[in-house]
Amino acid sequence: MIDVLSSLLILAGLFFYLAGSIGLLRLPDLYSRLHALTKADNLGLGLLIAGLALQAQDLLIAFKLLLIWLAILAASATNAHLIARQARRLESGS
Amino acid sequence: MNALMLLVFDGLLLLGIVSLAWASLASSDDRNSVILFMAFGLVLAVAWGRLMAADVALAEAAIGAGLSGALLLAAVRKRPAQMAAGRANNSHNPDRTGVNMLLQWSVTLLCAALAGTLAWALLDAFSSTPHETLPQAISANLEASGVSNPVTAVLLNFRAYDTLLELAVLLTAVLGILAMGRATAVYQPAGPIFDGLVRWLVPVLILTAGYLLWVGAHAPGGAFQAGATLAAAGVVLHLAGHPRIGLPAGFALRILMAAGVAVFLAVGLSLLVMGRPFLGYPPAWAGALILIIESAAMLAIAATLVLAFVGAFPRSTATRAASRQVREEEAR
Amino acid sequence: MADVIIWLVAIPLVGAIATLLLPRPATLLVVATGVATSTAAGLLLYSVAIQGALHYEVGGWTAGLGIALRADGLSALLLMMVALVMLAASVYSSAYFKEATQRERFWPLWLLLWTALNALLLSGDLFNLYVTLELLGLSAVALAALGGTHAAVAAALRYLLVGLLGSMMFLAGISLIYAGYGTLDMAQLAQTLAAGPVAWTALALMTAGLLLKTALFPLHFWLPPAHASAPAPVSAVLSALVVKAAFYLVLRLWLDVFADMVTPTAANLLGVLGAGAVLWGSWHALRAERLKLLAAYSTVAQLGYLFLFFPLLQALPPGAARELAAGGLVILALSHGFAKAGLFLAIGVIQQRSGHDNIQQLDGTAQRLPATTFAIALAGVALIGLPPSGAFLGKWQLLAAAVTSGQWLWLLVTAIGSLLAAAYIFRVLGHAFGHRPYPNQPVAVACEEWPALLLGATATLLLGLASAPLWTLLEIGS
Amino acid sequence: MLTAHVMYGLSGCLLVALGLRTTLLHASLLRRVLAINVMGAGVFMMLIAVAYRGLGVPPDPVPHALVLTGIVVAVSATALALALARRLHAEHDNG
Repeated sequence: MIDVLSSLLILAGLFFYLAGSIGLLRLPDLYSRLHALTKADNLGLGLLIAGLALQAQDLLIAFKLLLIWLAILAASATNAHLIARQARRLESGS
Repeated sequence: MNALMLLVFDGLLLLGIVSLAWASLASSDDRNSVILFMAFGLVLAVAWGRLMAADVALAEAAIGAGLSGALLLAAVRKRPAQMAAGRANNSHNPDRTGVNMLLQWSVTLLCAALAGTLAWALLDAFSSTPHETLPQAISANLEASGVSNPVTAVLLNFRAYDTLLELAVLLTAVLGILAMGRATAVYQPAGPIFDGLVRWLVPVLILTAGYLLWVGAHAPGGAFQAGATLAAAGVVLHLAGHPRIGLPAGFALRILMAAGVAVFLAVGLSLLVMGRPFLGYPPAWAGALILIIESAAMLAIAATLVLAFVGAFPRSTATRAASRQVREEEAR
Repeated sequence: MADVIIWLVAIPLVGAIATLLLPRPATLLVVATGVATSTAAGLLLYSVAIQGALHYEVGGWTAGLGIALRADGLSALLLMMVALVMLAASVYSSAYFKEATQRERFWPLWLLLWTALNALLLSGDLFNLYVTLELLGLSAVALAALGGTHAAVAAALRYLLVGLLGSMMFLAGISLIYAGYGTLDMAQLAQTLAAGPVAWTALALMTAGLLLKTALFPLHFWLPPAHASAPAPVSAVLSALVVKAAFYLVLRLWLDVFADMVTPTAANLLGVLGAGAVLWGSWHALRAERLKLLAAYSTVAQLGYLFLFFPLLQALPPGAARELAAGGLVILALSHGFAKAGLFLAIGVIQQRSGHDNIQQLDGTAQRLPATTFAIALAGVALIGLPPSGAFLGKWQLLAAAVTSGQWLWLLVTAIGSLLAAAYIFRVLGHAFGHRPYPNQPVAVACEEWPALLLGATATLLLGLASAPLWTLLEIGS
Repeated sequence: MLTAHVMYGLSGCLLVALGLRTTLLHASLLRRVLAINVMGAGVFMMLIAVAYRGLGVPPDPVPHALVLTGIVVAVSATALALALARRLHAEHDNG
């Protein structure tokens, strides 16, 4: 039962990764690409980690996985912000 | 079924690694090349994890991909004026005529021959059963080594002499870098959002470093992974425009740089004076001595890696003017 | 007594840390470190002469599990040469670097280089050798770049990349060895290595990497710019000691560890490359316009002679003739080490005193710097191989071995190389003795002129006239 | 016979050759530094493959320790090379 649930979560996570990657390649401009990448990755990673946490031996490992997700969430949001800000600045500058 | 899936996974992973390496080396733009190289390092870390080398995976992710990547990215970071000037020589146009073509083909052929010979020898080595004498000797002596993680036991006890010289290599590189006296350009102060990240990321990194150092005795981790994580905190601070990067000045900084080699040597020579072999820890103290050496090594590794990234002793007076200059040039 | 082995590595490393932490009394610390290290080297030489080969297991772990350090006659002699050359160059450096900031940067790297040289000559473990090679390479590059000129930094960068490429090939060879034999200890390997794909490929890779580092023709392209643009004391140890460290490893691998696998064809290949180095290097030294470039090309040539011994040693059956040839090789290497270090230090004096090292404008040097000119002449005697220098004995054994084994080609190469060497040395001396009335008084600063003079005298007189004990020492194998 | 350590070992050989080719052919300094690092990664992969004994079986720790040492040495050398290059470029800009 738990195995099925965690497999479903991981598969769903992988789907978001796929969608994000396609978005990165296909979307027209930087902002929409960033949007696709961060949104999909955060959600994809969240689902992936939820799936893995179900497989964890004890609570400590599940907690560590959660911590990883939070750290990446914050880092990718900040990165997206920095990239977008730099892009805006370059546009207004030229 | 399981074996087949593993085979497919291995194949895809290796395909990814080799193509990333190829793409990085063949890319026409230096910056793309560096970014692809960092991706290569990260995927490599996955491969190390796959091959049951968790210690190496941690070090690769932190040092091989992380810090090397930061160093390389800083090297390709150019001011706008340079970017325009550099574009001409940057775009690598292989000359497809005559001698050059011949050279390219002969070198390629030579490298193919090398790959073939290496593969031939390696397959020959793989055809016999793996040598177990050394791994067996290590597990037989693990009890006396003071730690239960065999990799840490090799690094800090059985082959501690290698690690001492390796710390000397790191120190040498940084002394060479400082002697060149060319700091990397200073970064502008972070905006509120980046600053918010830095504010909690740096403490978390310091905490993680401490954890990695402690856990190294019985699980993957240790001074090098911890030192690299600590150095990452310094790099983040530098990127956020903090001029002092949390490093002390003058004499204290020199002590920090020398700490790894100095403590290692002090322990080794004290044991020698007490009538034991150089670095021959008494089994009862081995765990404690290794922890002392690793703590000093972690601090030294972190300090030297940050200094290697900054490229010079941090100075707070000159930085303001320099950062203003960078900002003006970026605005231009 | 075997403890002295670890002290030889520990003392210069302690010195490096001390000079880093206490830059003000650094010169004093370096002299103390130098004297202590040289004493340890002397003690090791004495112990090896009395007790035979020594070994030391670091950490008390048996070789294989841990790392074993070993010293036999060859390594003890080379360690002694390293100690004397480094000591002389240290004294010279204290006068060469005029500014305190220069010295502050120089001393820790200098002692790290000394640590690396000693560690390399003592190591009995392949991977440990890789680490010492990297320590040696990085400290040598950092020192070579200290001049700070565009040429120096560019040459140092090329030197670094070449060195890294060499180390990577060496490391690839080590990986193969570990895959095939499951140990890194050289003494254990010497007993278990068997001819086959693993051993052949590993030997080829490691040798290729080391030849790159020792700058054997045609892989010498990086050496002249790096050695010619470094500060004078650094050039001296790069030419005299650093390239020789890589050569020492080739010697160890080919004559000790992989001895059973070396074929006459492979040894002949090294001989041919050595012959190329002798002719090419000597010719370029003759054509050089700057003294330092002359000395650097002369290093390429002198390393070539050492490789001429490989086909001879391969052809000679074990016995007295082979022992003599091997001894000749070591004496030639030693006397080149002393002579070339002396030559570079003397060139440094000239360069600092007259502001250039242009050979055409050396006239009057003999009047202004008589001791330095004499040092160049002494070093020159050893570089040409005239009696009574150690190089004469070395070349004599080379010729004797060539005659015994009927390999006449090497005889011809040696003759041409020596003639060319005579030509380039006399070209320098001819200009230096050229008369040009100078109003200045002769300059004499003991710290600057004496080290070169003593090194030249060691190469020419000591090694030539008092070489008898060397032969007995060299028979002490591991 | 296509077991994991053979696959990874052979890929390591390929990376060594790939790195060597670029080191010898490419003019750009940065690319040469990257290429030497790729070469190193190839050697490390050979070593880790040699240490591998199968999933769930404790591997030989010695190659792991060697690779850890190698990674630190590689980053030291890379940092020194980049600092020398920075000095060269700075001189270039100033005059």
